[in-house]
Amino acid sequence: MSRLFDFAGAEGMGYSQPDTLLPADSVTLPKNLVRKDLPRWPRLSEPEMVRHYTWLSRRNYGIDTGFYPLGSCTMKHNPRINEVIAQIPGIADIHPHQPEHHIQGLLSIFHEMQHMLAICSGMDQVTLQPVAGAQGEFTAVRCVQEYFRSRGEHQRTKVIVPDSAHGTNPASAAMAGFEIIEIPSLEDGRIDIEALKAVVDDTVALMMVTNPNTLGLFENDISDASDIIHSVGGQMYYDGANFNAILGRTSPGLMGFDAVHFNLHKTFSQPHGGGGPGSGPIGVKGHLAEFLPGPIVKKRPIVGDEAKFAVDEMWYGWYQPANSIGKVQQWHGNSGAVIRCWAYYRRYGYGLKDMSEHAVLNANYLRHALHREAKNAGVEDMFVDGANTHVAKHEFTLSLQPAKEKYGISAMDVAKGLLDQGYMAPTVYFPLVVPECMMFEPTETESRDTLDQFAKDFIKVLQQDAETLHEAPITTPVRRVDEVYAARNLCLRHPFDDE
Amino acid sequence: MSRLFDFAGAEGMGYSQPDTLLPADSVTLPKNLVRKDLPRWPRLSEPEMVRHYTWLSRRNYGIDTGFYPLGSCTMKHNPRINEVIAQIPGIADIHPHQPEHHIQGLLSIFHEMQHMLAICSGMDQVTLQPVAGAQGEFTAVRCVQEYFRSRGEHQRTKVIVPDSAHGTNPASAAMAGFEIIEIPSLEDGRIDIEALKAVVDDTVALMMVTNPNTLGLFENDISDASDIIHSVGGQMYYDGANFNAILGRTSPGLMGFDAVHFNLHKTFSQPHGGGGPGSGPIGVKGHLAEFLPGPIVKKRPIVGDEAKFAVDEMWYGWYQPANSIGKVQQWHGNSGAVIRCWAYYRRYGYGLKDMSEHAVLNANYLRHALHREAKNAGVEDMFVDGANTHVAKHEFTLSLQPAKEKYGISAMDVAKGLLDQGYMAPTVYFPLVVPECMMFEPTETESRDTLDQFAKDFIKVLQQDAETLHEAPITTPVRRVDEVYAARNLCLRHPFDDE
Amino acid sequence: MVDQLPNRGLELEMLEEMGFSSIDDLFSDIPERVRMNAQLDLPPPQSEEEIIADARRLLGSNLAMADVVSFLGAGLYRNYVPASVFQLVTRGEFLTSYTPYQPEVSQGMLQAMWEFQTLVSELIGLPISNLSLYDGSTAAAEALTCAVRVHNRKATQKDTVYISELTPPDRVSVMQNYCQGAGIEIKYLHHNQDGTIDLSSVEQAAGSCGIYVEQPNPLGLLDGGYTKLKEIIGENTALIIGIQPISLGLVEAPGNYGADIVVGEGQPLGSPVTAGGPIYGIFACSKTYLRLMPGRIVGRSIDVDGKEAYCLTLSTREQHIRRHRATSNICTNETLIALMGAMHMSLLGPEGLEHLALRNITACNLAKQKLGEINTIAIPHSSGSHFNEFIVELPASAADCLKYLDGVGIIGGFDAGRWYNGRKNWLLVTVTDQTSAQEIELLAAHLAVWSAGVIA
Amino acid sequence: MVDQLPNRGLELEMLEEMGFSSIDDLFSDIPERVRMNAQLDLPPPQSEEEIIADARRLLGSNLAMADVVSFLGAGLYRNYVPASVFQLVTRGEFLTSYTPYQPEVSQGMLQAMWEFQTLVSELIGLPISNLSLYDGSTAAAEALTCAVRVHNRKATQKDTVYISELTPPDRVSVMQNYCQGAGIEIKYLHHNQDGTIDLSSVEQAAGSCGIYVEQPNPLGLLDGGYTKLKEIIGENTALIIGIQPISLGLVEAPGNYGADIVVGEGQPLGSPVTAGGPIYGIFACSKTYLRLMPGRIVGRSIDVDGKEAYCLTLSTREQHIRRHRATSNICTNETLIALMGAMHMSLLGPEGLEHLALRNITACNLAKQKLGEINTIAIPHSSGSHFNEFIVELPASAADCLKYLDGVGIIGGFDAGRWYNGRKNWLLVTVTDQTSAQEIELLAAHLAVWSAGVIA
Ligand SMILES: Cc1ncc(COP(=O)(O)O)c(C=O)c1O
Ligand SMILES: Cc1ncc(COP(=O)(O)O)c(C=O)c1O
Repeated sequence: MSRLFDFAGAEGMGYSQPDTLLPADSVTLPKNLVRKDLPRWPRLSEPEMVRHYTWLSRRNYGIDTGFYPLGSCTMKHNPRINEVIAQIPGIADIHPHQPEHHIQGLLSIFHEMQHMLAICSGMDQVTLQPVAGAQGEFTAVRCVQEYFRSRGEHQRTKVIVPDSAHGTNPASAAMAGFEIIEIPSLEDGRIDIEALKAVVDDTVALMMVTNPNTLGLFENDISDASDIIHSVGGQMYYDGANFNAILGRTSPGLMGFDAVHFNLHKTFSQPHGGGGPGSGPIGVKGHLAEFLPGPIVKKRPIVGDEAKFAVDEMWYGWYQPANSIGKVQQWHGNSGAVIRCWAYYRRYGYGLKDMSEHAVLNANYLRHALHREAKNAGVEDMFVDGANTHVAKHEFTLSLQPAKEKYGISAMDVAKGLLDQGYMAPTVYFPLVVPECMMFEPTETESRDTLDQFAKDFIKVLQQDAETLHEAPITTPVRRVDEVYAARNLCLRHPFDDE
Repeated sequence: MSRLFDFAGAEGMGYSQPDTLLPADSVTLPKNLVRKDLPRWPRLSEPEMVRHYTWLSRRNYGIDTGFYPLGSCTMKHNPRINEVIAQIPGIADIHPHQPEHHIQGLLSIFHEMQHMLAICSGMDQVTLQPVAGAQGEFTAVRCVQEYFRSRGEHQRTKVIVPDSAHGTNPASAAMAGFEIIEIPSLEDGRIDIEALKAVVDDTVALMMVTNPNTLGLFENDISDASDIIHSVGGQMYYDGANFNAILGRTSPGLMGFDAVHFNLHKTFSQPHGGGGPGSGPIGVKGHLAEFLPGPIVKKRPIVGDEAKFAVDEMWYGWYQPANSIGKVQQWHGNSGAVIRCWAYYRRYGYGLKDMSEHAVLNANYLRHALHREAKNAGVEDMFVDGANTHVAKHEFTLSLQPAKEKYGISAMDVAKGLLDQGYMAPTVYFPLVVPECMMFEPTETESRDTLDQFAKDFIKVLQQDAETLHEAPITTPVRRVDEVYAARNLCLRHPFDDE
Repeated sequence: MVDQLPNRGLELEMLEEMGFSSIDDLFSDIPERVRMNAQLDLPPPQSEEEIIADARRLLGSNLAMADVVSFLGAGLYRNYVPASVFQLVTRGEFLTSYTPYQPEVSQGMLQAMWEFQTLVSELIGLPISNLSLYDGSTAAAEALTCAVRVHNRKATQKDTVYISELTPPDRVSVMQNYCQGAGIEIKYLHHNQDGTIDLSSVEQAAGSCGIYVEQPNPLGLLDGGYTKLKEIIGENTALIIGIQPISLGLVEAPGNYGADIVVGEGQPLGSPVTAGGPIYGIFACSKTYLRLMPGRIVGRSIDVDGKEAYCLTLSTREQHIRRHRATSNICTNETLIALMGAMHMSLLGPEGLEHLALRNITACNLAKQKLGEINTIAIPHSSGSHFNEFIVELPASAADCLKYLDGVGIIGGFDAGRWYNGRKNWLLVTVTDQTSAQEIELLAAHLAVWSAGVIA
Repeated sequence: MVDQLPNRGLELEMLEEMGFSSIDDLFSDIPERVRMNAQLDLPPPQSEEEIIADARRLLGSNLAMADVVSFLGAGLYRNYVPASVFQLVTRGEFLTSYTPYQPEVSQGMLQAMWEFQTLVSELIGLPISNLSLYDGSTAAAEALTCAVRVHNRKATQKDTVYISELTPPDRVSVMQNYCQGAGIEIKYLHHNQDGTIDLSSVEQAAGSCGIYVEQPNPLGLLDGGYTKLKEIIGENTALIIGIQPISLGLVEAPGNYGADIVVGEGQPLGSPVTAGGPIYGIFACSKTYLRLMPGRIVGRSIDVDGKEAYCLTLSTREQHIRRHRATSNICTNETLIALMGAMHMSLLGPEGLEHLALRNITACNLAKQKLGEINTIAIPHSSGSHFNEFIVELPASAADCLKYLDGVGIIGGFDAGRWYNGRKNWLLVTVTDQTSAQEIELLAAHLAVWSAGVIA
């Protein structure tokens, strides 16, 4: 066990620094602001620091270490070129307040990304500012809010969210002050058009939809839903977290949406880094464009001596939308993530469709392989599809309810059993509409061999008896972690000796 | 188990490439040279390749993962800045045939390194060309050979090597065509001056000495040895693999040596990378300087319009020694390693002495701690010092002979037991003069805590019974590997299906 | 070309095994009406080499701060991130992991974040830290809404918070966006002529849910008056302090002078400026706010064998459980950048932080001194102590001055007229540990030349 | 400052515990006579930031090949190493390990090297490969001494090897150094006017221990005559072929036309040029040479449980066992660079290698075509097939031409007059997969201008 606060070397610093420009004793501070005790930080030399974090990393699972079929998270391979590009000083050492003529290259990339996302989504204008999907949602909701305010439609206080939606959807709408109308979904998580009809009226500002939905099914009534909402003057919002399933095959624009966010880090692969950073650009139809947070990038032909700074025939400049809601992040969003995603996009170009096709191919194949292996092993009685469908999109669900009932094996047991087989577990117990749910998203970057092997190993886990599985995992750095203990005995920082 | 040759994806390539500049069918080759079958290489996508090598890496032990007290190898921490510097295009993308005015910066660094090594060793001229310690030895031996030839001393056909010397010493001298005279060492591995006197005459070209010797003891009779060899007109060669012990405290020049190699990768920290690369510059006294391999870097004041290329007031240029033995590597040596070692050196400057002081401090402390813990645990009867001495230098040896005799526990058993404790084992069974030898070199970059903990864990291993230890290791990716099986059933490449 | 798609070339085999005959079959559930039939109107795919060449060309054309002489800061600070940080953070196990929903195989990141919480907690002097928010501005905004959630019941000025009038407008804009939905009104605290907070205006804020001020403040000023704030506003109003973390190597931890919530841009510790993102927002607070605070938190726990283990905790505050009643909508955060922060802090140690703070403040003092010698310009708040930056009052507009300096290869600072009405002659000059004495001399010389020219 | 020395500041405590009172005590065994009393005459220590700044300044002042237009090759070739290679090879477990003496904890590197051996073996068409020598030149030199060890007994020309007269002198120099100690005489094979090997001169080499030729040869020529060599020299003379590994994506594997030993600079696969090192030397051979070959070899074995496992094998050839009777003195080798090679090969796959070879050869053909259109210069061996490079005969010295080209930002190639007596007008122009059509046009245009000027 390597613990950071166990390192208590001599006074000094882990990496040498240059001298100060003036002697330390020349510094005078207001007396009451002089720090009395330095933070009780540990003292490590570089060798110790490197070893500590190497040790920690080896106790962590990532896509690089194995298959990561975590549904709804799109854990695809992160091309290594992206990391190289993001460290070029022309992005890493850029200050957001530098003038336009210093950063024509960067702005041209931003513009290309705005354009590409608009093309893919069928929207008219994109902003790259939101730094995560949830912030994209919030930003779009605020734009819609201001749009209605500008039209005097102050009565629109409601946002409709299907109960199968991701938690950020209602949370984001609520943060903007909307009342959340949760409508129940059909059994397969899809929109219940009748339930929708029952709640719509002119107090509805927005409906938020994820398509394919969280069960991995395409909302085939989506146009009807759009029509219904639009018929009462509401707006349609597309949660783009599942864009990986449909890119190039349909678009939110075609489905009638007015606004959309992209989880750029999912669809276009900014490494998720243990929970972030991400990037959540939004695209909107023309009527919402002037409400977007500024600045966004627009281009125009170069004039005068601009050529000496320009990267092509155009000038890329900041543009402030006229009725902007203002900012949702102080700077220009997660530019470093945008750059990585640009590199990712460039690798596919118009072939982005191949990416989503393979994502869907792999999901369907994995579903097929799991059923196939279950049949071969005679354990097909242990799970059923989470939703009855001919095809899934980029992810799918299974219900382990039969295993639970017949053998006392829960989805959580199976998840922990999979950890012992060297896999990251699929998402469990989400969405709630599927009992004992496991949600699988293999992504396009897994080979058929991996999918076949996983299917076999999944069945191997199912064939273990309940007692064995309750004990799982046994091969991991720690065994089942007591989350209740953690909550009851809150220990949120290192307890120093005097505590 | 991830096996490279199990990856058999569809035809294609793991990373996309640009198109050819002319159509493929425009290429004509002599018919008999057209390759009939492509190599049966595996087919991996980037995700698979990344995962395979990540998996492999996780089955490997490095300094970053733990304490690596491998005697005679100087496994010190490798500052990460070195890797950053070595990837600057001004080294990575330089061709050795580029003209001098393209690479003044690089040449100035080479010059600085030649100068620094000359200062540290007390030699007059240094070449950076040899790419490893062994090649440094060979280069120096060749220089000495040509030196004597130039003086008509053709009778000097012998090289004296103590039997405790590293294997490369006799091997290098033999490669140059010398007869090897091995002289027995004293019990503590030091030179037996009487034995030396008995073999010297005017047929001796060279004596090769490692100081401190392989038992970690300083050769206190070194001046006598030098005098004896010089008295018959021979030359003294210093194997610098143990430079880490004495830098700034003495020098080969002070000890009377005529030539010396540096294991730059050990003393100045080029990561050892599983066995290489390294770098083995040599330094020589003035009378040998004109025999060195060329080119070496010399400087002179700039003239004319050189200022526009120069990095300071001097011009750094290639110089070809007049009687050069020629080249031992086709280019300029392992420049990338030299650059890393330059960065390492800069961090210490005149304080390089601190480095060797801490190396010696740590070695003595570890020796002390091992004895202390043994005493505490009552197992002090299980090992003795490999050599009787008050102080060790940067490494020391223990003999496990008592443990072997009393409990049937061998040095190899203990080594394998240490692997189970999460350590790399010390060097075992070398040098041969110490029965059941274990050779410890902690280096200067280990903390006292690590040394104390290791000492405790070492004793823990000793306290296990012989049967348990014979089974060790049990926690490693594989258990004791059958080296005899490997040699008897040679399998040196993947057996393809038809083999 | 297989490249990123291992199953390229295997599509048909896979489809046939499933009983399909084409990829189209897998998309048969998309109604005709919404199908995209044309190819995406985008350029062709590129190879890795071509992409990297384009990236080098486009990003290489940007003028990086290190390419010139830069005095631009205003919230983000040039720094030096030790080489080991990049090499460790890009280890695949960290880089390519997701939120640690399965703690058994995520102990590395969980422990690292728990250690991060401790490092931040010690730095700012409060017991609780989350494991990052998006940036300093959203952290500040979340602090305001959090303060209202906690204090509104007892507040006499309900749904009201006060912020310093000096707060940069872009940051205020973020706050406004976060607050307006919750129906929170933002009022302003005023500052004295010398840049320090007007304590009488703080008195007005008593009874509100919280006040937000920055230390150093946006003018770079270290304000000794802050130690009186908590007493003035009382227990039922949150004292929220925005900090530059490096300054805390010299400046008292806000937790020690009454701060209830501390937020800030973590960037100077561990992250390059990167055009403003990804960076990470620090959010730390006292126990009072724990159950209503935003963001993920790691707790130390045990596994079934009683072994030390870490996991996410207090998740019931979060959107994935509490949905529209969550304390924040945040899901993806800035963990990886916070990890870089933790690594940087680990290498610094207490003395390293102190020295880094000293480098920053002495460089700033040297700049103040050198620029103070130019009599055609003024330093309006020169009597105070500054960290990182200070205002220079020019004889003409900062915009013009910056244009002139740009022409001689100097990014002269930030035009504070973009922040403050009527202050178009204010130049905010930023100096960090990366600024050299020669660069300061150069700026001074050019400012002297320019301002003399303007006056003449 | 702790930095790299964790025990800085703890020296006295540690010494006291051991019963010493100062560091000097630890060096009391160094006799006075040889003690260094003065401080090293070197500059003061620098911080990481200062070192990196100096490195950027000094190395940044170098003109990297990518900064200009480069046609320089002559044994080392500009290439593109995929980004993943650097990121994986710098993982600490690989980077900071030593020779795998404890196989149980070194399976990663051992397996990777065994896989490397297989990749090389398949590439060159011989069953055995070691896991790298220092570079192509030492690999070639070791091949000569190895051939003598194996064949000398039966040789009629004892202690004699033949090498192509075209072999670059720097490489020959290395060979001479390695051979002279073993008492081996190096004789030369001649080439025809068109650059191909003179088969009658090869006949003279029959009965010697081995012959060494390169494919492509140093003029860039692919020589179809090589398939006859083995028949000419017979079983008791080793056919040693030096290769450019990428060419083998198109060109027959030497093992398939009789090569006994294949050596070469591995650099184009996996390693940047790096001023010529560290790179790695390929050494592969048939079974005949196995027990007398140089360098480390990994074998697949089993552990005590019968599980697949890897370890170093056949170590009795090596210096640490056999001492002065070892097959070579090599100890430290180029494992890490060979690992980069393995990674690059893994990503390429068979088709990727073929495409890469096609990129090289078509670029070379385009250059030959474009330069061939200039009638003031000649391409003496234009009838043959070239890979990577070819000779251009100029109307004046290559040295002058290179100077002119340098002035317009082009590294025009290599002055072959430095290799071959009387060929001062020969320019060796190298084209790789990194060369663009525009760069070729540019070279052609400037060569036309220069040569016209020279003639006029
Ligand atoms: C369906 C869905 N919507 C929204 C989000 C929120 O996106 P982010 O985590 O980037 O804030 C997620 C992410 O997990 C999601 O899966
Ligand atoms: C004492 C000694 N001499 C020489 C050498 C050979 O150096 P290298 O491995 O760099 O060829 C070594 C390396 O292991 C050594 O320990």
